[in-house]
Amino acid sequence: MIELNTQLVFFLILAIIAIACAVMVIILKKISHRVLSMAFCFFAIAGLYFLLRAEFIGIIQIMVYVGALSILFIFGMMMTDHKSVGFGPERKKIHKVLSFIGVGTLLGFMLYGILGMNLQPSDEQFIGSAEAIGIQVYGHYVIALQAAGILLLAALIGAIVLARKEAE
Amino acid sequence: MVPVELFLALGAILFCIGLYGVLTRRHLVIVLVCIELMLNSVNINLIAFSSIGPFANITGQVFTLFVITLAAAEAAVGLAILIALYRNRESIDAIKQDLLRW
Amino acid sequence: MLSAFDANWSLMTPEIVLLCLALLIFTIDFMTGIKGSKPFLGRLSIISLLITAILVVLTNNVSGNIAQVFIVDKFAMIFKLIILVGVAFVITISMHYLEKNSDVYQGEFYSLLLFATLGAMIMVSSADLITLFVGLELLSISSYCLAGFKKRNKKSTEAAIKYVILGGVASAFILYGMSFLYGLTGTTGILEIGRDLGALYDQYPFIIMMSLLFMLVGFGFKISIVPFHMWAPDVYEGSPTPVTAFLSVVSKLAAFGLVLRMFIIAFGSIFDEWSFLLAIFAALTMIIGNFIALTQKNVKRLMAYSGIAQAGYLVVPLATTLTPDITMSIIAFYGIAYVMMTLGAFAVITLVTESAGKEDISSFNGLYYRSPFMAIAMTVFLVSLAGLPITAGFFGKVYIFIGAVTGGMIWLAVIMIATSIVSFFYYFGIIKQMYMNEPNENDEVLNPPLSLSVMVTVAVTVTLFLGFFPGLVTKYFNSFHWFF
Amino acid sequence: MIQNAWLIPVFPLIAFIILLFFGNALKEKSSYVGITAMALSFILSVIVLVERIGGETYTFTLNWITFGDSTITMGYEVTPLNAMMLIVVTVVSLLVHIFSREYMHEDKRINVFYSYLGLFSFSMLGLILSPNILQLFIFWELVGLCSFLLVGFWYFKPEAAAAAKKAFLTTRIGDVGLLIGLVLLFNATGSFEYGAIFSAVEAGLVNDTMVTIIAICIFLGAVGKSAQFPLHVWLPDAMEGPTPVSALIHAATMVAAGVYLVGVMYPLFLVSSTAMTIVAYTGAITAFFAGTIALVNTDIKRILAYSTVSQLGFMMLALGTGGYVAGLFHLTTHAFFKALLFLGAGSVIFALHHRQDIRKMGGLWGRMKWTSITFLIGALAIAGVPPLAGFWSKEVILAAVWSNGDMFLFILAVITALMTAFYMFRLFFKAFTGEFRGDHEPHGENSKLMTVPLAVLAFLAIVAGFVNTPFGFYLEDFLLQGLNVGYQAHGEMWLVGLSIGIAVVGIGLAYLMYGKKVISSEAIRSKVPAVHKLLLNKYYMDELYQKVFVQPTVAIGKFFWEVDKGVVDGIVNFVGRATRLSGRTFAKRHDGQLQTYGLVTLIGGIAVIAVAFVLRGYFG
Amino acid sequence: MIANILTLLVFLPLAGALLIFTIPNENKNVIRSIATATSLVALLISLIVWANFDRGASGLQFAQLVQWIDIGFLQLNYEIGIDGLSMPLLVLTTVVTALAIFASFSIENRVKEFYIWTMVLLTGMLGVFVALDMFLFFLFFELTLIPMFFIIGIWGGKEKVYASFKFLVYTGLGSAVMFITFIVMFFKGAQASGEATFSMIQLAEVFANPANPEVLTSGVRAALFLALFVAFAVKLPVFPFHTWLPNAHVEAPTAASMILAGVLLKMGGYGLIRIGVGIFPDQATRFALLIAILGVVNIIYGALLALVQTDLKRLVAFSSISHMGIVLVGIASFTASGMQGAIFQLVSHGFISALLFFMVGAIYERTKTRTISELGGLSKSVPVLAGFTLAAAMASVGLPGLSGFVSELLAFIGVFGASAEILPAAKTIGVIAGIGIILTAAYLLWAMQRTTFGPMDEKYSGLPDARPLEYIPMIGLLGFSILIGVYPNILSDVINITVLDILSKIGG
Repeated sequence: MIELNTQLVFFLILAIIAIACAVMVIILKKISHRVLSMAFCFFAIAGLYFLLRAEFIGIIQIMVYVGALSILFIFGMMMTDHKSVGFGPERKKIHKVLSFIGVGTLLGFMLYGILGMNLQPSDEQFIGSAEAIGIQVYGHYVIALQAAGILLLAALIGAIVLARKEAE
Repeated sequence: MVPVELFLALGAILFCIGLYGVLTRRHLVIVLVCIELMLNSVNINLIAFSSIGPFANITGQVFTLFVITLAAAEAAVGLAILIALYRNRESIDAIKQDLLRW
Repeated sequence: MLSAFDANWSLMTPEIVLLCLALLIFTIDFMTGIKGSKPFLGRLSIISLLITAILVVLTNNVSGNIAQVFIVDKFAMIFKLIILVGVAFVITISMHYLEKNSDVYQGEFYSLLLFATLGAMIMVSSADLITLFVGLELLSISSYCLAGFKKRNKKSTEAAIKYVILGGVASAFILYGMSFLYGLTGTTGILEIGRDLGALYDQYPFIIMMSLLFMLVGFGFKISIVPFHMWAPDVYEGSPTPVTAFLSVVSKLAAFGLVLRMFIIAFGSIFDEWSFLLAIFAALTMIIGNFIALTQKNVKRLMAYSGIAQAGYLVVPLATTLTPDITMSIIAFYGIAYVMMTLGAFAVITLVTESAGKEDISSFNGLYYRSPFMAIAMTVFLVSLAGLPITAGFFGKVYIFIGAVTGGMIWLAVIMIATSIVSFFYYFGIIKQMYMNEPNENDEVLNPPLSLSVMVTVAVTVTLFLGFFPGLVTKYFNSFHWFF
Repeated sequence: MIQNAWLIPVFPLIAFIILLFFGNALKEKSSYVGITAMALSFILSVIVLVERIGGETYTFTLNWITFGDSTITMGYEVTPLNAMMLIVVTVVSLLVHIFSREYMHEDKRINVFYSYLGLFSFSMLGLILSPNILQLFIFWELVGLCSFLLVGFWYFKPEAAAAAKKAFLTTRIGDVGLLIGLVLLFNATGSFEYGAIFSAVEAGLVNDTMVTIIAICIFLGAVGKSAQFPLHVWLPDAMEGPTPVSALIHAATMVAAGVYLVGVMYPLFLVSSTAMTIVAYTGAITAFFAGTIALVNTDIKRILAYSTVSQLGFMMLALGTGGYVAGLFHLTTHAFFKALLFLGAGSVIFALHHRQDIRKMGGLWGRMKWTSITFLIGALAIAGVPPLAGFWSKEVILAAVWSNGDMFLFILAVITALMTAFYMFRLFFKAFTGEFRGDHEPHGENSKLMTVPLAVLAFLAIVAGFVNTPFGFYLEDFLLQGLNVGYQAHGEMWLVGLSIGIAVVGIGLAYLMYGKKVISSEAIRSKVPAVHKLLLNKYYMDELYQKVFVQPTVAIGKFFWEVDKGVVDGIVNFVGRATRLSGRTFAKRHDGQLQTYGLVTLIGGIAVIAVAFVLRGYFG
Repeated sequence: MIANILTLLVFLPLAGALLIFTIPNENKNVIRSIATATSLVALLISLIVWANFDRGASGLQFAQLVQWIDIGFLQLNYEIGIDGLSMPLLVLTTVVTALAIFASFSIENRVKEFYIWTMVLLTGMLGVFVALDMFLFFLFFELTLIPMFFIIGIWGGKEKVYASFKFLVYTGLGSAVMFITFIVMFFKGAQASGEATFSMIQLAEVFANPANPEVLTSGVRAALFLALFVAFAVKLPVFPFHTWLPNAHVEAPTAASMILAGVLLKMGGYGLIRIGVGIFPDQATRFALLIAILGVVNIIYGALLALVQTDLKRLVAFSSISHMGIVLVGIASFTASGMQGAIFQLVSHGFISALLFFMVGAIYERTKTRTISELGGLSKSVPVLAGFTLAAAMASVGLPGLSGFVSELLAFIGVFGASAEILPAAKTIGVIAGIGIILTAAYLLWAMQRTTFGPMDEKYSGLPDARPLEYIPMIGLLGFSILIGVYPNILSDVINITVLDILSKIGG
């Protein structure tokens, strides 16, 4: 039996917020509300990171997801006409049902696995510092870092080329 | 301490919600959002393991950093493609993108 | 933890050189205006790739690693060579393609291709989940962009959006699987994971299998095996033809290299648990890929299904009980054959479809009259793809087949041969169009550019040479100790 | 000279080859080539016979094929029997060659005709010279081929084409029996050589059942070739060929080969009494049966054809009842007088512009003197009027049948002999006496080229019998040299009387009905219309075969053809179509919706994993 | 020179093809002459081989062994050689091909390609008959597939595409089965002996070794043999795997039909004897009854179908099926004569069917029809052609003096002399086969009655008769048929020792 303590309470609140916001992302009608609930969801997740004492990542999460990505999506939303969605023929019901069953099965499968894992509960919590992350990133994972840099460059080039509006 | 399984379960649930969104939402921006959701569930896993997993260490957080980078890049590219698509088709409805088939 | 600071960084020379050259090309592109025909960039790219390839060969005696993150071994070397040569071919095809399609940004096109190549090289060389993943994403993101590079074209953008969304989901699956792998081992190093996994499996069988399966879904997507292949035909059809070639050959083989390293090194100790699964996927892939290809009229789409089927053949050795070295010899041989025959075919396809302005199979009508050389070359490629002697494809299949029989998977081998026979229908369908139909009314004699002719010649020569003397290559491969 | 006996068949072969290559240039001159070759053969045959009578003999062999430890040889040998046969064949052939010169001169393809004749003569002579039964079979088939070619000589007539096919096919049935017989024989005795076979059989190396089976199989060959019941149907139809051909092949030589075959294999038959009985009964039934049909037929050549069938049956009867010499003797004499009759008929037909219906003839006696006289001699000979050849040979046959003791056979033989005399003279009276009933006046007697052969044959028909009379059994002594074929019956006086009586009664009856017309044939006919109709339609044998064998076979063939297209190939095509169809079904899942793709991927993945897990037992 | 003569022979046509490749399309006559010359030189070489062949010696001659591919567990050798079994077929191949090339001069479009493919085909066929390494055998076997596909597909008749694909895929499937079997044999052989080899000779020893029963159980061997049988049955073809043949034969151009019927089918029979019986003598005898029954079914079924055909060429195609049944019956008897009969039949049918197809082609070229009911009276319009057609039909019927008779005779002697343990009901089978002979006569003669005989259709008057060039294949093929028919010893002394070798393994 899991002992109810402060951490758990926080966890539960944040988890419920995250799940609720995630669900709202897919069920809300207005597109702007959806993006907003996404931001809240990410925010809740950032809270979880703090709970796990991964503060650096938590901050990054807020900066990148809640900050940058949400704005990006809102830009994306605004640059395309949101009215252009929702007209015309709806997808067959069977699609949704099958998706639900499929995803449900998958979830059951995953939860069955996760909850049946029986991990030894670790008493001590590992607390990573930004310095440790920095040493790792610039040391052991320096190749990945460089590659990520190129990745961003490539994404940049690609995004510019694709999104650029040329004179006809 | 909260057991790591709960974090993992949360990750699994978010992952599946994201997946369901990808599979059923017509608005392609939302589809991209859902992908971000799926990637976030990965991050939850990684952080949870990194913090209170059986072999807790810093690597998980490093991994998360890269995942976030990737997610950002992918979102950017995705949106760029979306915009190009919109210019071509006047629509970002997932259902209408069916020129290529059979 | 091993330090990366005092590692032998010379091991990365080819990658570093390629990166520099790629950036150089990108810079040159900046300095020569936004648009317009820039064939010199193509040539420069090819030269860069060849320089890199030479560097790869020159460093072939060195094997080692950088902090167990980046590994240089025979496996990496061969796959890098395949990738580099493949990309060089793709760029040759692109040069012709871009000449006909001036609306594509050329400098960016080549740069992205080179970045993707770099990603592929990192992928096949990395021994760490993070590096591996970043490499994969570098390749993928470049590919997403490339698929939509003909941005005025509705099909191209549609292909790109499908690719980016499904690809993103696939990445999420891979990452999700990886997260468990990391969580249970506490490390991202493949070698370490491989060391610990056997014991871990006894402890957490279900969760290990789950993470494996999640990764399999993602990797299966990248190498387009059934039932994770659904995106491939659409994306291949919509993308610019050179990109299709890139995706179906380089991208696929690089991903395959990744899969191999993951499954043989990381999951090697639980081989019995996944081999059967892979065998089923392989069987499905061969059957469905070949069956659907029968019904295709669009040549690029047909090649997509053909590529799916070929991926199925490639999975067969992985699913059979062989020593890693033999598995690798088999796959590497087929990989080389695959590069040659598929890219050769794509070169001809590009030439023909760009001339006809449509991608229907009927654009091949009477190719023999219009360009006998291209028709004959295409015949060689198709015959090789169909797996008939005396071509590289034939011997590659024989090799796979013998491996499967030796590994006790006769049923899989039989499916492989049977579906190859089915593939006769569509491969020879194209041959029929070339030889037995009259040319369409408006078709003229084709004048392939020199570069393309040279490339096709090389591909034909290698295809036939490997068919005649496979021993020269296989002997060499057999002397390898593939993995670090 | 006997060592060079191989030249006898080779001359006509050379003629054949010359005509094959230069025939078109030679045209009518072709006949000279053929006649010369045959003349040479004839001369050589006479020499060989003389030397053989003088006791010389010669055998030559050559390895033909080797398999395992067995070697089959080919070659030639001269025995009393084949020395005699050589004469018969070369004489008739030579005369037919000469006769045809005139008979066929209007035909543009006379060169082809002569080349075929050459090939036939070669084959027939080769058959006779064969030292083993396999070689005999080879030539046996070749004469069949020649028969086919010559019956179908006027291929543009549909009847001729059909008749040629029928002749070949029907004999082929017998030939397959023969082939099986000799294969069995080979497997039983290890050789095809006559001597080796007989010594093995006599030594009891082959069990009795096997001997009987072999003998029956071999006899089957003879049945086909000699047109015995029930394979006789081809011979009357074979009359579609030119008349000289009928005389040569379908009267004198080839059809007698069956009899010759039984004669050659006689020691084997003697071992099996069952086989002998079958031979005897087949012969008797055939003789009777064909005789009855000949009673009512109206086509001059077909009457002769049925007569031939009947006479061949007679020979078989003789052989089957132990009359070895009798059968072969009749073979010889029959060859001469039947050739004579056929050539005579040919002469008539030629004169009547190729009309063959005896109801449209009559009164030819005055118009064609030589033909008429020689035909009468032939008729008398076949009717068995002494001292003509037919009398002597028929008399020994009756003796053999009588001594065999089976009354049924004897009665059949007597009735047949009676019928023979009757129908031959029915033919004679109808065609040669009375008023001319045709619409085209005959152009009178034919040239010497045609009448001289008739005369020669008439002479032979008269004298040939003297080689074996109760006053001197020269032939018997000659043929039985070194052979052990049992006791040969000779006629007693009452038998001689009986056979003279039969001839007289038969001829008399015919005279009364068709010469004097005292008895009305119409009246008899109207009394038993069913019988008449039955006979006129040849017992409906053709129709029966058509219904029982030909049509069902074709029907089965058609059925299998449908099965082949529908089922056997249908499955193949179905597999192809099903593959394509399933491909299309799979392809339909690619409906362009990226979310469908995701769903298919998800569901497919789950399904495959589930299946694999179940198969591998992860869930249990 | 003599040592490498087989290699020279096999690859000479390939060289010819390369030479033709360099000639411009327009020089049709040059191309034709090169093709003709190449095929004639090949013929000459094969005759030299024939002349130098030691008839008295058992075992392989002109053998050559070069290591080709060697990678640990996989060793492929270029191992060739001939014995009494392959020698006649080698000559058959060169003869029929050379004559088919003479028959193909009427082809006017895409001459160059045609001869290139023909030359490649020739290499493939020759290779099949000399290969002693199963892998090499398979390579050559497959090498015949593509040229024939092109030849049917480009120069064929109305339904050429269907026919070419059917040929390709159907016989491709056959080869696939063969290939699978070869690999499994290779693998099992390696398991049993520890030595990985594709060599037919070595494998035969491995499989015959009684010390290997654990790996090579009777069941395994039976399965392998049956799989081989199916593989070769497709090519031979054996009912019910025959349906590709009528399509392919009917649509193929004359020369290709000649080669197809004359040589290609023989590869099936050859493979069955060489590999099926050669490596699995025990299994071959075990399934003798099955083989014999299939043989008889082939004979009767083919003949019945031929009987009702309306297309002359298809009739000839079905006659091929019928005749191939004799090969099976001969093999199934497992006697020296039966086996020799089978080989004789392979050779003999090679000449005869090629001739028949040539005749049908020549008639079609003139009358533009192959429908039997539309022909008739050809003896009048084209007497020489009609004569040769008749001769060919007679040869096919099995008339003595022509080669068909010898093979039938030998097969009959074999089947009637077969040991009851190996082939029960041998006599029944023999008698049914005998009925097949009658049926053969029936359909061929009926066909002749309706085509060459009968009244001539006016529209066929004035058709040109045989051209001088056409005499070459006609006389050549008929000549060989007569030669073998009249003096079979010319073949039997070559074949006999090899046949005895094969039979000695059976121990019967």
